[in-house]
Amino acid sequence: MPDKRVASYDEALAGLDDGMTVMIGGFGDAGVPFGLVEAVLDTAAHDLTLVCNNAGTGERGIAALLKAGRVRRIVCSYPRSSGSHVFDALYKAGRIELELVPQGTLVERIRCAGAGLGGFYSPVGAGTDLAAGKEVRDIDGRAHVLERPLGADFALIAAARADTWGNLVYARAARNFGPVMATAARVVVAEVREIVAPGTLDPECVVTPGIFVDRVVMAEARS
Amino acid sequence: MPDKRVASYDEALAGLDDGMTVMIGGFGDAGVPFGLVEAVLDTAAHDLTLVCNNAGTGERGIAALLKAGRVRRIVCSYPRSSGSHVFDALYKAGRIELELVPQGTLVERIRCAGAGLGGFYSPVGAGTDLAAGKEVRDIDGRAHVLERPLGADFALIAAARADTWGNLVYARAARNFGPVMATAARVVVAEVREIVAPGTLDPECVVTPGIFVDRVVMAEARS
Amino acid sequence: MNAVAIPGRLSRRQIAWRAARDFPRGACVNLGIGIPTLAADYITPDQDIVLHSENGILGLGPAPAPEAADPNLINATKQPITLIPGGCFFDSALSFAMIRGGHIDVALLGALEVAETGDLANWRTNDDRYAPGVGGAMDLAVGARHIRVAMEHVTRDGRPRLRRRCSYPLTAPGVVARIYTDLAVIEVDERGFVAREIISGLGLDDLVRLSDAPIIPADDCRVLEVPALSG
Amino acid sequence: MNAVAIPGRLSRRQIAWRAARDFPRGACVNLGIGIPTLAADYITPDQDIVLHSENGILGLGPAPAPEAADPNLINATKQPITLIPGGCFFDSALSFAMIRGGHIDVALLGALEVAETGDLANWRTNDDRYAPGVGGAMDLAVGARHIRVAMEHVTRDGRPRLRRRCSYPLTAPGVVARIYTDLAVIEVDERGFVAREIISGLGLDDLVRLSDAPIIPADDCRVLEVPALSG
Repeated sequence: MPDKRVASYDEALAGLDDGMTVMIGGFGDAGVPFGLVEAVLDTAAHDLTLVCNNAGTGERGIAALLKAGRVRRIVCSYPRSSGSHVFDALYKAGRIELELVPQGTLVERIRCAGAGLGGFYSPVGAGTDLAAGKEVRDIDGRAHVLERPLGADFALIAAARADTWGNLVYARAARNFGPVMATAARVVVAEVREIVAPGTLDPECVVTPGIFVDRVVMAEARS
Repeated sequence: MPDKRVASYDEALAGLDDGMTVMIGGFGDAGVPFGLVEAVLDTAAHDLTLVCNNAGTGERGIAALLKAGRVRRIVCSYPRSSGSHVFDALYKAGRIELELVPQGTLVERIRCAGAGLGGFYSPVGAGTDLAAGKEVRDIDGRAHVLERPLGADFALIAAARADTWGNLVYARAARNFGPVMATAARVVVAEVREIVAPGTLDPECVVTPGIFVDRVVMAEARS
Repeated sequence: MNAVAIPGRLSRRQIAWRAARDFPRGACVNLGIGIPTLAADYITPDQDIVLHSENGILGLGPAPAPEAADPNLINATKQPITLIPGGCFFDSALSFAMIRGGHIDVALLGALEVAETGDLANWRTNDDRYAPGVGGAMDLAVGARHIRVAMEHVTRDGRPRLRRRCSYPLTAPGVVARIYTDLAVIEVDERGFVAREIISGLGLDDLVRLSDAPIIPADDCRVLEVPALSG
Repeated sequence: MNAVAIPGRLSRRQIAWRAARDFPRGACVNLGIGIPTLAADYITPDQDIVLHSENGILGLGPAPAPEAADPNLINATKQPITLIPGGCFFDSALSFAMIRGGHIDVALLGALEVAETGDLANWRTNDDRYAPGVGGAMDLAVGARHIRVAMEHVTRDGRPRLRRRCSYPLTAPGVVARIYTDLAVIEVDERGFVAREIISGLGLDDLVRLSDAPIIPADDCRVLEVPALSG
């Protein structure tokens, strides 16, 4: 397996371009690769579609991308939180598109893309506004909604440790969307706090096998 | 979380009855809970449907159940191996029904049941005999087969260690179907080599959370 | 009749306490945002409950001391929590497989409205100025084995939350089995709303007046009793 | 022309050696049962290959000494193997997500027949006396990015395996991109079979006679050369 390390956020985001779809890991702040996300500001990429559970709080991370006008559309389950004023203002002004997806359906659609499947039937959302425009089918007497795979050009995720092959382990509940997003993007970039040699991580405890990861970058304080 | 330990195979299989569907973990011999499987012989259960990757070799494990005439039907991906003479003879004699499923589709159908989904579209099998009788649908220019969830009454799996809550870790490639089958049966029984106190297993490395497991039994040599 | 003026109505913590009493022994429980989260404080050790959080945790423990808070260890409300021995972490796909797959015994959820058919509305109002957010609400409402709601009986301006039909968009149709309010414990079955417990001093007719649907009394309807609770 | 009688035809190990030469640097490769499994022995360290096994392993290493064999560490052929540093284990669902999701760069598979359209038949004959078995064959054939086949050019009784249409049930239609046989290396593209390398002493016309479909030569068609190999 090739060495996946890159020396800078610059290299980590090489190829990121206008109009691309970018997955960003995290639930609340836990698992958001803040350094990588804010480094998107140093690229020229505009008109991005973000796929992430939340829409950022304060002025950091996802909120910083929104504030800088880099994002045209966001696919998420829970955009509003205390502190999501950047998103809230853009939404009110009609300056951002929102595709709202139930959280479990969001992660399952990402998995569906990563697992090479064409779609799945879920009972979640049947009989609600979020099934509008979707195929609904009765399966064993219960209404199910046809959900489609959701892939991306880039996935930006945070992990606790990587080896040079890109095998990853996570920190507690910061795991959340990371392992699934890692399966579903053309270019998967992991921001980590420590990089070790292959064979250091316990093979029974690797959560994301390196085969899914394209680039590993050390987290650094943003200047 | 309640204590999941049971003292004997007898208790571990309580409730197993005629006509039930039983998942059995393992790929080849790795991950087959031999003690539990052979303890099925001590119950009165007949006309079982087995869901497992292989159909047993020699006279042990799954082959022992087949030989004893307990199995009416088997859902698996690869029944024939060197040493699968018990299955081979029953099949030739028309005394066992076989539903052949591609291995990835088999495990995905089990996951589908465990994850509460109604079905999924897979490109695997499209244009082959194994798609016969199934809905085929063009998705983004590619033929996909509609696959249905596959659940069971019992799942019998093998793990390396459990805690008393039923959290499980596995041994190397013996993991295979175990974690997925554990999500998809009404009664999940794990045969293990060691049982430890809650908090002993690293919470980052638990593979099967105890919520999926109903009974934990120590592996014992069969007399 | 203004809700605020009702003597003897339960505090939010008392509602949570009452809901916690009904968690079956050994159950796996998911607590929604709001009053439900408070129920964690009233689970007793003999109940043997394990708490699930949809961000990938089984075995939530109490809040840590502020200086011990780990930003990577938060519940679904994004508050710092701890992990009990025997708890574990997993990714969001497995977490929602647990939810949809019927592996969560009880989801105690907040609500805006519940209809007599068990319809649940808890994810948005009809006010389109604000972006909606759904989170894991629909997954829980559809997937958990028993759906219970903890909420105040009427809104701050006296509008009933128990209704013939929900006026807000549905989270899921026909899923709520039991409701804990500041006034009563109410079952939802094929007959509609059935009052099982009502606070002392309040009659069934009062309860009905504070609702937008019929409520019938259970055969063994009794007084809803809770201890005084601080906080 | 009897296949066995062809002078200079490759051994099974030589077919495997030739296939291994073409694995792209840094690729993740899955090896099917039979000749493909032998290719593991001919991967060189500079190729930086990682081997995947569908029973839940990335990073397969060479076979252990017999006394060191672990029954829980086997490849898809159920032979004992080792794990290289950096390898890891996972469950079957994730393993097949890797396969179907296009995360495996090359699958080198055995075959009964390959058609000029790229159709692959490798899971059963038309003999209904024996139970069929499919294993991961269909998943690999559909999911891996590049599907290559390693097989003998004709059967033991001289029946061509390269065909206009497969006579056996398909594993997947239109997936095979390259074929390594004991006689030639053949690409499959929109033109059909294209010979890129043929063993010394064998002409294109000979190759065509041993096949059930047209084969055209590549512009740069050359001699298929392999070293002597033991085993």
